[in-house]
Amino acid sequence: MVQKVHADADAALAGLLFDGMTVMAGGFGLCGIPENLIAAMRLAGVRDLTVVSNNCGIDGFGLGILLESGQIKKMISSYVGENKLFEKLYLSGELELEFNPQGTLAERIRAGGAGIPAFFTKTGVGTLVSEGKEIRNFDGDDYVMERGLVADLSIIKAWKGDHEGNLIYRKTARNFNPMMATAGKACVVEVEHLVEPGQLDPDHIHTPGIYVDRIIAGARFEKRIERVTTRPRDTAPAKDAV
Amino acid sequence: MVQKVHADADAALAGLLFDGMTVMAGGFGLCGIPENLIAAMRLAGVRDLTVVSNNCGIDGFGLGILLESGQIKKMISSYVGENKLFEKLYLSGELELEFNPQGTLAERIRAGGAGIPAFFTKTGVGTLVSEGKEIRNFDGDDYVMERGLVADLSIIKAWKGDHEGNLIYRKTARNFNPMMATAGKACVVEVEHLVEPGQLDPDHIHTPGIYVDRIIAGARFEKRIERVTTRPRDTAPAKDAV
Amino acid sequence: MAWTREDMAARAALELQDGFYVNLGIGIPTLVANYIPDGMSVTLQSENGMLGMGPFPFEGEADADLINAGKQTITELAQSSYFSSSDSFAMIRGGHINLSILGGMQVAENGDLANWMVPGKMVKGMGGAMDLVAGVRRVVVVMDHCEKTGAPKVLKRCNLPLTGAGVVDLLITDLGVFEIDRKVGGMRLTALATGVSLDEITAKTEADFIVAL
Amino acid sequence: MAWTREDMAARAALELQDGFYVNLGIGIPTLVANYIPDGMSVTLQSENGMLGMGPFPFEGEADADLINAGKQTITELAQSSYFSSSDSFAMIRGGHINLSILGGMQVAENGDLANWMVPGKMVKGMGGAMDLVAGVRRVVVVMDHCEKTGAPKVLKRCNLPLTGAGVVDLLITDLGVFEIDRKVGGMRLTALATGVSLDEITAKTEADFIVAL
Repeated sequence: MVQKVHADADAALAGLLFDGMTVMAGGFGLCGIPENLIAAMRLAGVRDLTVVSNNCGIDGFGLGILLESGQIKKMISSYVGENKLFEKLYLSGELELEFNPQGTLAERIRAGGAGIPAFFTKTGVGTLVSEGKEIRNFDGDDYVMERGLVADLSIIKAWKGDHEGNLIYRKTARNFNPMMATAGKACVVEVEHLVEPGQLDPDHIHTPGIYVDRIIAGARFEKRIERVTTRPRDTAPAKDAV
Repeated sequence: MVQKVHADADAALAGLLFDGMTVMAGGFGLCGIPENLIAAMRLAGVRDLTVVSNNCGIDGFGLGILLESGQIKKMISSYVGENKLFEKLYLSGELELEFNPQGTLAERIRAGGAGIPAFFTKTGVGTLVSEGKEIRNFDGDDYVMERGLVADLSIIKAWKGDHEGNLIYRKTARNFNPMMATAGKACVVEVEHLVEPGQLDPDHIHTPGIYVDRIIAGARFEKRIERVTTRPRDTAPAKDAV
Repeated sequence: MAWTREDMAARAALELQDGFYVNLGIGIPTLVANYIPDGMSVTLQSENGMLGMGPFPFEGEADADLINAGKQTITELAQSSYFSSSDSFAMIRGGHINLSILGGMQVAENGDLANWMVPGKMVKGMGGAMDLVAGVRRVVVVMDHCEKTGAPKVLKRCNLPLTGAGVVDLLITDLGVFEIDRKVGGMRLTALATGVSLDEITAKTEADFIVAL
Repeated sequence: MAWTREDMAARAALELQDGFYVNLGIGIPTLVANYIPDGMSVTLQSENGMLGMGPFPFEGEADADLINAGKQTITELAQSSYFSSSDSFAMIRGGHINLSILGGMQVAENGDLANWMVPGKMVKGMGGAMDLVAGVRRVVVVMDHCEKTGAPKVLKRCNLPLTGAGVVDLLITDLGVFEIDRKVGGMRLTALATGVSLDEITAKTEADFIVAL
């Protein structure tokens, strides 16, 4: 029987890492990031990484720790404003950067996993993003052709997962994780709760196990929050919608 | 307050039907079809329909009843083998038919709802399906360009839905329903269980309410089965996987 | 005199309609939520994957798994739903969101919007802004009328890199309100802020516009 | 003598490997499930939106909401999951399924497959077959070696409309087994059915093939 469950993050990544590889890392900001697997990649010391991730963590946490150790060569992201070290490395030329509109990035990853090499979108037409790309008119509107995106490895965070690799995400921690799970040649997942098959309702599974090669129960989840924003207890809730 | 809940199928379709319109109808075979809304379309007598649906029901049930009444001008489907009347109408030239590979049909509908006017797929390259379409090579393989698909109306069947239009499907009755819900200019849904907002777990919702314009609790669900296939009680299950 | 941030948010809130699904950007647009009229049902989308954003949590109840696109902690409502980033932007790109209200650096009379990068400065990225302006049915920009230096921001043509070409339907500044015909191009001044004269707004606007007060 | 349907299914089952995700077509391919070796974990995909197909239900327990791609009632297993048709074919098109075993009308020496239409006859449609042969990593076709009329079905070129061009990796007939190099083209006969001679299979095959028994 093929065993997807591994003892820890190091074991789960063993044999999958090589210098110069492309890695997709789930998460939006610090929400839903595979923090145990990122830490293990830092320890493994793999270098010259191209990392596909919407953001690049913050100084000292998330993907930020791979920036500190100089393991990242290039980022493909939509927003990197939370990270001072990022700015420094970028301005000094030590880090390459490719910006994609967030929805184009999400769709490129979804397309990569779904066997779609290219698609057309209105996003970015007439901007720097579409420069050098094919523009095409469909039914009177211009669209830009964007390519599907795949990676050598995707590292994913889910809330619950079973031994077959079926995954359920929690609230907005879902974000980029489901598409990235489909677009890595290998996919390694860390979950907060590792359960037996049969404990997840088949109608509620967000990522079917076919996409998951290896899975671990994360050793420790810090789950830092970038911007704790609260309201005092006496506020009328109706007028406080964000 | 905008009220999405309607009293019955007739009320839910009122004002949305016109001759010559394009309608997407969810379901795979007879599984997960909007049987109450189909019956109401028959009564409404709207004609010259182009219907996008994976299949066309069976004689006397599902979309088959719109064939009987001569309301369908054209079908866009992947498989219509269950329906003798279909064959008769097609061979006599009374019915137009466009076959799409099932996955291409599903993706065209998903693209239509997602603002993607065209995408490339390997499916159908070198076959009749790709004739007259653009073929393009990406990274050494040929792909055919397929267009996104939208409709004037989509009619959808879900298991549970709340007053906001949030939907949950059950088992393989999900099939084409979620994409079609996104690709109709209007979307009308019938559910087996209509519940109050808050009764569906936000992590389990398959179709967010934004896609649903009108919703009804179906008056009656026959839920016919095309091929009841069973095994006797004394069979060892392990060797009976299908 | 001119409109305050709160005044501008209140003006933007007039664009809301019952049953609308709305995406609000960071800054002044976020304040618009405070001006949703009583009895009007407006559902807020957060492009990181949520419909039905609720208020900020009470102190001590923040949930690391529940943030908005500005990375602030939020709460869920009875009608909330969660989805992936690809599903979220399928919703945006597919034209299912009624209204997007966002900030701007420059708006041109042809509806062009620049709000994501200043050449020579560190670029943080466009995030979801390009998708929102390209996909949402109606786009409202709320921004100061001029730079702090006094330089105009309502221009004949943007000189900053664009977020979207021909995408803005309505521009609300601290000095007034402009409708933009983004198909043919052309701005119409439809309202002046409290205490602002036509002379003042004309002097501070590079773009040509028709007065339709 | 030649192989029976059961023999062919048993031969096809040798293509299974532990941990494989497999899509089985209607007919003989369905029988392959009965030959999964004990202790081997194989997950069956049904393209209408399910991974982990279980056996047929007991009498009286059929569920209208739970059918396979052949529209037969089935059951779920502990590890089952459900998904939409677009997600199902994203899985297929994206190359995530290890093996597809399906029936055929004609197979050519270049790996072309025809199995969905006969001109002049009513066409039922290709269903998911074109997606499966284009997207699944390894495609195995199981079919009778000849028509009932005796006409060959293993051809130099298919004369029926194709389901896929250069898509078949392995062909199992009642007379033997052929490997196909679908990149360069070219068939290799790797096994003869019980009691079938090289002369017989050669006589009944239009395609050129290398003998590699």
